Amino acid sequence: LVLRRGPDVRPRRGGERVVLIAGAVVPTLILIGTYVATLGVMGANREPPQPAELTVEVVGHDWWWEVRYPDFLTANEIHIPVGRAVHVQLRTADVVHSFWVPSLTSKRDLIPNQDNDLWLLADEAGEYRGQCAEFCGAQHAGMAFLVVAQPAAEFDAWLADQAAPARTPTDAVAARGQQVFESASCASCHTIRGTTADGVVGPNLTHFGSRQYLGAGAAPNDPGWLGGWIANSQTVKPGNLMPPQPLAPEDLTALIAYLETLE
Amino acid sequence: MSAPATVTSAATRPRAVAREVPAGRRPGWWGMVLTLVTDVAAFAALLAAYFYVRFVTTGADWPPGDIADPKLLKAWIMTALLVTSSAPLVFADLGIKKGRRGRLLVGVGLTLLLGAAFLYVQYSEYTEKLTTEFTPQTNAYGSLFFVITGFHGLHVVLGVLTMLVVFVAGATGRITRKHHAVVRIAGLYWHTVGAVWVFIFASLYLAAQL
Amino acid sequence: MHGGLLAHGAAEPGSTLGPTVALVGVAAAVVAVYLAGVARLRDASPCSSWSWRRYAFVAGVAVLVAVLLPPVEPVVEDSFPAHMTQHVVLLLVAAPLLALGAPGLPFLLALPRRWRHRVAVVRAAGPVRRGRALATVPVLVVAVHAAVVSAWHLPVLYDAALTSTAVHVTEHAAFLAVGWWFWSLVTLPTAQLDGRAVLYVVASGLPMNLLGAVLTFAPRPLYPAQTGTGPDALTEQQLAGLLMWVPAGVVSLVLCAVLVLLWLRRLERESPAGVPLPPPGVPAEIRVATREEVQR
Amino acid sequence: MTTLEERKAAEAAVGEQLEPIWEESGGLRGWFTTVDHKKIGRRYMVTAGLFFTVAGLEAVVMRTQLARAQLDVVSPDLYNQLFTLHGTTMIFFFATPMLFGFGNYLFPLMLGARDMAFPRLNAFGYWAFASAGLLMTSSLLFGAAPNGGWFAYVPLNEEQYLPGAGMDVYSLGLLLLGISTTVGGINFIVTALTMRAPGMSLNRVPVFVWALVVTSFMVVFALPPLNVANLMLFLDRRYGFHFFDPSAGGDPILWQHLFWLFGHPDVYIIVLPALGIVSAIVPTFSRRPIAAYPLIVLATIGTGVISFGVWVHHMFATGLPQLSLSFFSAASLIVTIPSGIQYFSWLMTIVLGRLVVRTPMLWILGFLVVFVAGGVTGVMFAVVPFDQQTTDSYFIVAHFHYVLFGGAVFPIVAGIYYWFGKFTGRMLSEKLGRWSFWLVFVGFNATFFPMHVVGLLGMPRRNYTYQSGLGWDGLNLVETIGAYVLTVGLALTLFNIARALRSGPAAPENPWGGDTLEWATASPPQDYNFPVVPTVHSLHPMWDEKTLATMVRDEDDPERTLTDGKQALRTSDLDGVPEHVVELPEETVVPLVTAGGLFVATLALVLGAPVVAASGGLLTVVGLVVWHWPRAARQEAQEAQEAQA
Repeated sequence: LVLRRGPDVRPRRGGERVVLIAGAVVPTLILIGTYVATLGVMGANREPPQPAELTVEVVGHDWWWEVRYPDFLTANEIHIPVGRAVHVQLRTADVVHSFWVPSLTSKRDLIPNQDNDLWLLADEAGEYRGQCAEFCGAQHAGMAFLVVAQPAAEFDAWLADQAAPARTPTDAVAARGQQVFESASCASCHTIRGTTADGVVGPNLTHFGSRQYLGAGAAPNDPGWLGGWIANSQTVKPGNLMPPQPLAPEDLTALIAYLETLE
Repeated sequence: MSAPATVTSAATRPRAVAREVPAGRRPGWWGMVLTLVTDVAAFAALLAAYFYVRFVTTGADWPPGDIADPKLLKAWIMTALLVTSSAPLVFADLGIKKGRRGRLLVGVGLTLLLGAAFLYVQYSEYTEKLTTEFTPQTNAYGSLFFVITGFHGLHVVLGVLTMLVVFVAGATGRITRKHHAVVRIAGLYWHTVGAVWVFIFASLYLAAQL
Repeated sequence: MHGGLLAHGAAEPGSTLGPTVALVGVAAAVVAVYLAGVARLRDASPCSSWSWRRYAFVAGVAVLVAVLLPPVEPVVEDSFPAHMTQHVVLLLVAAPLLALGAPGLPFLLALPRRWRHRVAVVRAAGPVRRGRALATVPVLVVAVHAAVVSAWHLPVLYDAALTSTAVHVTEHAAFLAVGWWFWSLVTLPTAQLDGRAVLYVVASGLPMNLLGAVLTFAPRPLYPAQTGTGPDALTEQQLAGLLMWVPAGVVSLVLCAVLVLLWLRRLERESPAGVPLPPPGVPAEIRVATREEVQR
Repeated sequence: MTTLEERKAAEAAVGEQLEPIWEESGGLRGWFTTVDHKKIGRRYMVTAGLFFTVAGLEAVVMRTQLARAQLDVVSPDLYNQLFTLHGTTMIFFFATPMLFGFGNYLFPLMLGARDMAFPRLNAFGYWAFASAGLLMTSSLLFGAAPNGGWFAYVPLNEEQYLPGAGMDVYSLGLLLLGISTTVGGINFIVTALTMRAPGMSLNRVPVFVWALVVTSFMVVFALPPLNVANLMLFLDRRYGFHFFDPSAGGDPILWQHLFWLFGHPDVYIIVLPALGIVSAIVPTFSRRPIAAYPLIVLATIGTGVISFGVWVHHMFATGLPQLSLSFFSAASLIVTIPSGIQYFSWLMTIVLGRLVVRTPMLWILGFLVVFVAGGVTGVMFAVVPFDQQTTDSYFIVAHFHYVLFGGAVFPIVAGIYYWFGKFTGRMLSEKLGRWSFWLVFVGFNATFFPMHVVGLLGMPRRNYTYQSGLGWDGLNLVETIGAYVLTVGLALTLFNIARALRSGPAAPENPWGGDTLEWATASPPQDYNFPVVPTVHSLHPMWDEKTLATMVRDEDDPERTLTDGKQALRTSDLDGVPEHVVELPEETVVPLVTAGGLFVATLALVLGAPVVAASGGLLTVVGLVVWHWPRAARQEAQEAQEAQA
């Protein structure tokens, strides 16, 4: 770009043609190319490469994910078989959320009274982090989930495990923990299949021990964090809908032990 | 500053600026037209919301739930009142253009009365609906019905108020042959509010029967 | 010119041949008369605009024939998107082209002298003159255009057009008439082309945009007679709506752009913008005022 | 040659007669009653600048919170209030009012008029804007700031999920502001159509005026959907209506349609006038008329029209029919073409001219760099699959800051440096301006460029915190450091302004050798702007000997001096032919009272006191009646008297 200096040679007019060609014609050509490419990708994305056999229903809640397999309910963890397309039905229990697993799929909103869906296909086994992408209130940032892609055999085993009811505790501490769970306010919000706890407000905890994270990705699922979570989850995930549970220390210990056995 | 300059030039150089009767469109006229454009856009947005809710979220059953089709008698009366009310206003406008103050007062007065009658019928329709049929809190249809008609009713209230101002100003001799633009501009508003009602009537009453 | 349309709804394929020939024949005759008129006009006063107006008119007739040809009709009847495309072409391509052809004068000149005289007498009559004046009130024209286009897409009338050939012919004639009328307002040499033309074009496009939006977002088929009620019906309806909305929008956008440029060119002719240069040399003005100036 | 001295001499004589007619009262009284477009314009700019500062500081707090993973600088709820308020303030209470301030100040000056078409409406617009902004900004102090996002999606923003006054402040505050913006826009259109100097046919109208007129038309059409939506939201929240309630036949997507039907045009409502500023500055510093004027005008109008057709591209992830997405993708691509035309028009002006770089131009050059990056990512968002992946991630935060900060703030700052002499009579320091520019330029890119990357790495926006170990930590730290640098850079310009106001060198009439009519007035202009109304002969009147000459020649022409009263010349809408002399209103407190009534009504509705609200509304109605009370007869009597004399 050479700026004119020296003698005054500024033209009064001119430039129209360059402006028209560089500003309108060339961009139009580029945009047409872009558009054709867009249509190509859109067409390719519409359907999975092979028909999806499994349908998982994901329901967004403030601020966690309910995951419904044909035979059972779980939360915040979606297991899929490697190399096989999975159809995901998206619904919401309250406000608009958005389902996004950056490494696997683009996002799709979960909208009241509307059935949206997408498909997932993982080429490699592994864990893929997903999260809510539409602002949904106080804990929008704390609404993550995990997609676990497993080889077919492993996946089938997981399906079978999850379909079973919760195992009955074998040791005394855990048994006491189950009692605490059923008698304290836990049971009014959470379900553990195989026990009397059948609340539907919070996540289903039947196989809670098998999950990697607490509170939709808020903290790792280990006894320390779990204790803190039960006692007062507001310190871990401020604003979430689970109230603090003032339990006696031994009850809390028992409860932690019980929940960790639910694998 | 000697003799008023504009008048001097009117005598010596009859240029456009000094014309006796103002030529072209006045700022007030443009201002009212644009206000009405944006206002009509607001009504269009409301009606679009109405049709959106009707077509997209509800099935063929409209009005939804137990709500009966809107009754037409009062709506026809309201339409007739508002549409006819434009005529005396045109009469008044043309009258004051010729300097006839009597025509101005009669015309504006009639429009005023017809507008008030419209409001009365709307009031009686509201009472009937609210007590026996549905309220804005019943469902989305109720909300839309009352907000659309209510927003329009508010426009009629403002229109009646405007007519009142024009009437009083006319009666006290503040509107004259040369300065009659206020009647024309207020008329623009009134006619538009009437025309908008026709669309509301067609959408909320007539089309709801389909 | 609409004779060919009578074939609309004809079930057996062989029967379209006659009407096709008729339609093309009528079109050819109209073009011939028009060209004869233009030839006379150019003899009388050589005006350059007629050279391109001829092309516009002929192109308009050609487009018209192409979308109304009897073999097209069964396609249109089967496919909602094709039908909407036909309407868009009638209103946004054929009508402006025909209007650009400004055929009034050529047709008049093509008439024998005595007839011409009679037409002139009728045109000059009071009521006719007032009517013609009324017909150039923009708000009125735009409103009628909008009303006619919207009305024909009400399910009642739309279904009627699909079931009755006569109604369908009327529909196309109505579109052509209001389209032609509207575009004459914008394109006629007598029209003072200015920014308002753009507003009119945008306003006249609104009903189609609105309808396009409704068809795109409606969750169920609105014209069962056209699309049926199956799962494909919805897709077909969406496509029809989108065609009315986006490509039609782009066409009218391009027309608007042309109108704006023509308008600016007219302004430029009447009062040139002028392109003075600032005082030459590296401008001494571009500097910060000196201390002395501050004190002064 | 007409020299400056000749012009000054001619003007001084006329000015003496005009001065007593146009002078407004000073002091506190004058502060509340003024209808002078220059005072109101300055006030718009200062107030908007204040909101910019507040919203900017909110952003700094947010960046501090996000500097590292899992920090606890602010609570989640406060963070949500901060980002909602930051967005709302920047979009509604900074960008548009700031540009309207420029417009208010410059419109009559550029058009060669004595004031806006509706001076009282202008004052009313300011008071409504200021009170709405006060309501919105101060809500943070009471912990009642909006916290549901500037886009306020439902059902999240229904009372059930976000109780409290926050979103009522939002919906009503925006309604009040909507009234202000609408009347402001109408005032611009009417002024441009009726108050242009004689001879200024539409092809001699500066691009800045075109841009603001197109913007105003967009306001007229785009704000109603937003206002309607906000009314619905308020009724839903406070009075149990069901517009957006899916359980009672309402529909959440309806909000999104209405909001984006406004929201997409709003991007251009913000950017177009800023691009107008660019078109005003580039020719001056390129020492050459702007290239391809008709095309740039066409592009401006085109942008305005097309932007109404592409709102759906904000909803690509909502599960609309695939088929429709492909069409809206095409429409969204088309909207970039007019911007390309404008861009190359500036480039050609620079290339064909003789570029002189002073601070204003430096900011424009910065704009040219940054805006093109925002434009390219904008095209990306028209590509449906890309949009579905990156929407609501930090990539889009980066994109729209490149468009809005790059496309609006850079030109606005350039405009401040360019016109500061005209606004205040003082010149800003070049040196500080350059330092400020480079700090802002570096800080801006350091803040927002990494956001592209972090967005592609999967970081969603509107998160008050994030987990460590996802590859986002380092980039977030860079962003925060960048934000501090950016803040220092902007603070330097503020300091520059404060210093110049106190002790800056006096501004000459036309310090940059500019081409438009505002440079014909004194710095700052007299109350009546132009002693002798110029007759315009070209697009660049100040470079045009013929136009300059008219300001001396018409010294004795009563139709160009209008010394009979507070008068202005009304010209025809298209060709700028003089039609009539209009009387402009005297200073008055009525606009303040009328806007005050609206403010009382709004505040009372937020606080849940309908009776007080009604009395506020009544006050507004009374104000309107007094305002519009016909005074024709008085004038006519006066005229009759004058005629006799």
